[in-house]
Amino acid sequence: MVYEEPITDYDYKVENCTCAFCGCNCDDLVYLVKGGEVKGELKDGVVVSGYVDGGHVVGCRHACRLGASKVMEDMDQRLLVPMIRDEKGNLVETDWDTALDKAAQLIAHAVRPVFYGWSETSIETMHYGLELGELVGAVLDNQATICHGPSLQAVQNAGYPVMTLGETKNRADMVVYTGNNAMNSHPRHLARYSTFPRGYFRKRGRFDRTLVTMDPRYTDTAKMSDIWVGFEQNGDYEFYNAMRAVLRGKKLEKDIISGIPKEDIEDLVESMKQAQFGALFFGLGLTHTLSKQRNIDIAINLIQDLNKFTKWNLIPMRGHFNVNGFNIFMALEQGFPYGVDFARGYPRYMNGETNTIDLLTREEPDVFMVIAADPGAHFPSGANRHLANIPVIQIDIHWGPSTELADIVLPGSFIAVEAAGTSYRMDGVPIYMKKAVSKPKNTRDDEWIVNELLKRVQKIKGIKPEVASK
Amino acid sequence: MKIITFNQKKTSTIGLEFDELIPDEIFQWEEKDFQKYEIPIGNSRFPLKDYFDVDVVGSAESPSDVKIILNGDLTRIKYIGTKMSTGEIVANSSVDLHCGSEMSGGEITVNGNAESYAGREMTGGILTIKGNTREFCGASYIGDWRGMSGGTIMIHGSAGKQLGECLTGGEIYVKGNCDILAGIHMTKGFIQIDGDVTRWPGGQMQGGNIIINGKLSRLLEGFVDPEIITNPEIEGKQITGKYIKYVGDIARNGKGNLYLDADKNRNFL
Amino acid sequence: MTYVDKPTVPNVVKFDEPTATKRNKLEVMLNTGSDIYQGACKKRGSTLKDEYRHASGTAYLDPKDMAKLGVKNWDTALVKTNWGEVVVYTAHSRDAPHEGQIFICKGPWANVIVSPETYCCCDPTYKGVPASIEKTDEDPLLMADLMAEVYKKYDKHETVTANKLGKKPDNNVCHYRS
Amino acid sequence: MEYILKNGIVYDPTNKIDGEKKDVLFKDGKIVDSVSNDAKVIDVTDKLVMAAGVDPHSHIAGPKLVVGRLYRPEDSRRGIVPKKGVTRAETGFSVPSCPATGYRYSRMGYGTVVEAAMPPLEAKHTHEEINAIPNIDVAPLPLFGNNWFILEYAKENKIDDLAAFISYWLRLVKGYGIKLVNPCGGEAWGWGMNVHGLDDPAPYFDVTSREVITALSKANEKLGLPHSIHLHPNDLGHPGNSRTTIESMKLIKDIAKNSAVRDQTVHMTHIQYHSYGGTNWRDFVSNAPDVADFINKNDYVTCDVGQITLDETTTMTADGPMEFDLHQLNGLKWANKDIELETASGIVPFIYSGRNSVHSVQWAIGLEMFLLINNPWQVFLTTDSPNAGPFIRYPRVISWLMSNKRRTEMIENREVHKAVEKKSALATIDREYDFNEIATISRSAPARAYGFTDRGHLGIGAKADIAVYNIKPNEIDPSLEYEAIEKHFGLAAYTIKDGEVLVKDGEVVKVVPSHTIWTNVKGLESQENAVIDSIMPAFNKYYTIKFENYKVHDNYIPNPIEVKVKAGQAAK
Repeated sequence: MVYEEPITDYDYKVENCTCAFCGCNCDDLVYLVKGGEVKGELKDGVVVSGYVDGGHVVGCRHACRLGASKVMEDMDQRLLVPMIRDEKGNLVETDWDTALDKAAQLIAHAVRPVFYGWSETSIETMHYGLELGELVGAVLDNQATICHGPSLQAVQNAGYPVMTLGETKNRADMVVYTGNNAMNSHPRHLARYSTFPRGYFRKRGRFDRTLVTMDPRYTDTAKMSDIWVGFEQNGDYEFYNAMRAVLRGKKLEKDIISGIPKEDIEDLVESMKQAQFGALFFGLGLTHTLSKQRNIDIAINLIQDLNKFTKWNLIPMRGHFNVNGFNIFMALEQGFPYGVDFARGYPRYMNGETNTIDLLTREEPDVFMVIAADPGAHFPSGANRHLANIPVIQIDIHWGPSTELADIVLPGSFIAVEAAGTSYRMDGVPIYMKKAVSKPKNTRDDEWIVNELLKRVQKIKGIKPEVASK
Repeated sequence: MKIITFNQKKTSTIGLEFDELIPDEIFQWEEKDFQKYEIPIGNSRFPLKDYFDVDVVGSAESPSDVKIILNGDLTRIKYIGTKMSTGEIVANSSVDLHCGSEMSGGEITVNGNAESYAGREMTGGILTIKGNTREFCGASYIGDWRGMSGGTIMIHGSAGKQLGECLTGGEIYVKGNCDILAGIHMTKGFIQIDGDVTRWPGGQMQGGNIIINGKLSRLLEGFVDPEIITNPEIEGKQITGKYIKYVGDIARNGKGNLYLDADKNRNFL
Repeated sequence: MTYVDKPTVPNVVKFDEPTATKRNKLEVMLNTGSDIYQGACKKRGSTLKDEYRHASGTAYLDPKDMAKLGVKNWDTALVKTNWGEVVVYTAHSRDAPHEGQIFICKGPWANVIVSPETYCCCDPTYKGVPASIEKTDEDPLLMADLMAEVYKKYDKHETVTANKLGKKPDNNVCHYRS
Repeated sequence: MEYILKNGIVYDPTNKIDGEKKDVLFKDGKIVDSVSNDAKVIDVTDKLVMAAGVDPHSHIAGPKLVVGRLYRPEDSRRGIVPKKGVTRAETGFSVPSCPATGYRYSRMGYGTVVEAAMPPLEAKHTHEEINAIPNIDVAPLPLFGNNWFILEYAKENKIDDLAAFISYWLRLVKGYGIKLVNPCGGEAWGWGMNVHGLDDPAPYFDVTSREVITALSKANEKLGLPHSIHLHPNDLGHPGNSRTTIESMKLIKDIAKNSAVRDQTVHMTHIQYHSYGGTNWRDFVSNAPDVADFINKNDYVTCDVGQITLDETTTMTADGPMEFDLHQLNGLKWANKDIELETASGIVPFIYSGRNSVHSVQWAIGLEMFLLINNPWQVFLTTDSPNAGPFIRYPRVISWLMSNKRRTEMIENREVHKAVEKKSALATIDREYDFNEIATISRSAPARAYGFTDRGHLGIGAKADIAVYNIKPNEIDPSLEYEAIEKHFGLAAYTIKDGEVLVKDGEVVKVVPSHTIWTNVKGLESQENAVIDSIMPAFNKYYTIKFENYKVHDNYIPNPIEVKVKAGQAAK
């Protein structure tokens, strides 16, 4: 790694900013801003309230590689003007009114519209999105549908023994990562919350804790662990089942279960029982393999069993910074976490029927709106191929794979840097993410865009806005 | 007896929801009622007559006198027979999701394949699928620990994953093969699979019986106390053959029984 | 700042590995997921650039598998599954050993070949997809070219490269394959 | 706008109006003594008129609730109502969605609800949910009983610092009063343990529940908050816990009240769960008479009941260890949520069944509490929603209270288990509530206990929060017509909030945003700053969130009702 000089060429600092990358939502970032004019209060070079108008972020302290890369974005690919695809298939720049009107027309006349995304925008934006969805009878879904959806289903089947991350920091003496490579996907998770920090009851930090990684691959997280359990691919369910059986006092019959010698399983269970406070973090390694939601289901049951002996909790390692927020928001507004279908005037939630991937592979949707998400980069081709048949509306900040499939592109703004908003951390702690700098000219806040779409659809449907909005 | 025949005119890629067209609701309907009826498709309703010609023959005093016959490509017809309590439905093609879900009586015959969630939360009646079915056949609604609690599901083909999830009663018969985790979380009831099973039947089961007459590839550690039983009598049914009987899933303190055909599964002995 | 040309990978492939019998084609298990290079590049927004092709369009192999195939770091290979075919780079996996498994970071390249089957649990099968990998001379396409080539939303011409989708299931009621 | 609510039979216990036929006049959201000739007349001749209901203890908003909704889609599905007119779709039975919560309270004629447990760290979340609930005003009570800073203050008996801390924190998280849940038990649950009784210390902190309750009560009176401490004592749901309950109440005996707007110095919540005798579930009996007797003799105590309604419900409380025990008992899916430095919580679905002896006796204990406490100003109507049953069952509870016939019927027809006769005295009590007492336990008394002077009654100047029911008090015999009582209390003829008709004939006709009621203590600024400076090092070290991002920003309370309190001075 090349050594880089610290950044000194900046004018202002904005402190306690929240990182808008992964579910860790680290809220201790310091943005170094150059240029612009402070709209608010400035004290010793630190912006204590308000934001910097016209400035841009030149540096970012405390962030990990991922967080820093997101804040220090690639301006070459930033979407700055609304665009509409012409007959030749080229995206042509246009004005906001034309783009919004066309999008509103598509949404208002759709029979099976799907609004997908939401995980990288604020709760405030979702309010308008939900209202729009309820108005037109759309399906609202977020990225949970391709990442932690099975976890939520398992939660619905088995329960949800969770904690906030500070509990791990202050109490945990055993930390288990399973099916997750935190060092790559949540780089500060170990450092800030789980393993390294010095907590109230764990004054020596890392030395007071045992770190276990369960993953078929010897990942970067596994390399840092005290114990690596490399069970076989797709063998998760059998492995946890054996652990539960051992916990109930059963002697294992087979010598090797899911690639792990039975003595090792027995030792592991014993040490998990002996821990004072255990924390299990699970990731997509469990949700994407053969028995999907049942892997989590049985892992949750294992944690519940362990609570008879000592204290164990778990947290799903949510990927996007507000993916949990959407689930919480939908649950509090309409009772179901994701994949909610409003087609019949009331919410329906049925896995395999009202989820984006299933809808796309069944070729049902006739209008697809993507907001703050990238199906082009994350959906399997079997689902994306239907996006080639239907109009796609994209609200995003960068030109990405989805832009290649989009017919209308609406440039949004960057929550937690250029716009403020609420997000929910992976453990459900709400954070108000503040605005640090102004957004590029001619882009709009996501909140404004979705509200504007709502107003225009209301107009097409002949509904007075004040009647419709509650 | 009243026979209502739906002959398809046009298909739709967006699913048609048939939950309102069950014998309980339409036993007094005449052809003109079907002419007027609008069927939910996506977020709207469209005239049923655009999609189906409906013939009504005979008359019915009660829903139990009704027989509904569906002809055409039904692969986008959802919720056939949902919540029906009596009468008969015959679907002469493969059907979409939720066929016979929450039904409490009557009879459904699918002369083709059925998509997922067939017979979900059934409490009674008979659902016969002549072809294959997919996931969550005879399962519970997501989150509920009470799944199918009565009735019979007869699958002549194969079944997908998580057959009879959270089963709390009733009987499921599969003539073909079955994918992973059949009878997961089941507490009562009866599952018989005549074909082969891939992995882990009976995961976390607490009660009930699973009989596998084919070959099983992998069994969970939670199944213990194997013993050989010949011609067992299970839930009043006399089964012929030699079986290995397991008790499980002890990982969840379960007391269910899993019977494996002893000849085809020698490797487990 | 966080720009890299390509991810840092070890380079210890031993072609004289005694167990490595040279093969033209390997049957492997495909896993996808994220790593830090892919994450950083994607979220920075540099998806049109060469960096993304290297960060995301790379199959990470066990060195033994690389020896069997006879590929070096940043050679190219064609990965085929039931759902499509795509050309990617090959590189030495940082998580080795995992013989018989390949890892491709999530992104447009991996998407072509993963399975959309959700088994009614909303999540497609991103991991544990049976695949084959063979050496090729073609270069992986940049993101925009790949999207145009594979999905043909605006240009319906026939495929000219090796990247293509598999046959669409003729009926969307996917019948259980026993 | 001016209105005359004409010829109703008015019950307003606060103003000693007991079933008088009179008009209620209101203008611009307030009750007035005269209106002009332009006033709109709403004819409610001979119908029952009361102030809108005040629910003193309900779980309707917050992280626990959302976990409940998120992990019980089968419950959400039970209560689905499609969107209609001005209302959005409703979901949920025991854990309804936020809009449904507002509509359903409105339909029952309620206007104010106290959200009984708000973890300060996730207060923003609670406020977001309050904003999503329409039509009712909500006062959230932050959880303080297991907060590390408070445990330290209580141990060292630093009441002044504690008072300054509470005052600052109430402003920080926009809370209304002090809620304690299983003091020290929540902290012990951090290690998978619990405390038993008042003198079992929390591990490591070495402080007992006795010290915490006393310290917080002293701080509460020192500040002169409008509500007393709101205590969920230790040992909830354990056979034989009535001793702990009575001991807990005794602790407060000598602490002088410092507020004119309320009568009590301690509010004991869901007392039904705390009035158990016996030593295990087999010899479990009702000890309601002892607890009721103590309350009858000590007027500094109020309580709400937490009446079991014999439904399938979702139990949720900040009492984490108790919920784990419950999960061990019924084996259903267990959710738990530990909040760093502050509290714990747990959730388990539960099926209360009349066929079960324990559940039936619990049902009887609740009713005994209602019937054995003589002064209706000391006992309030709750089901600890959704713990003992969802709040939509209040009308049913009212019908039980008003009809001895119905209660006897339930016991004799075996709608409840025969154990009720053996293990409780319910069958021998024939007291029946009248409308005045119902109005007291469901509006006037809770409003008084919370120091709400502007609601819970129909005096001049009060908010025009009014409920009208299709019941003719002078004609109906509630003892016989209990079904009609249940039906009509569930669907108000009119619910008027701030002078606007929100419900007409049981249908929601107007949707308005809710208000958040919070307490702002003035006059301790310098002490507060000193306390904050002293705790800041620990805060930065042990919380995972920055202090700047901890507070509830003003945009989370768009419609505040700020109750200003001058520290140390009794409010008028």
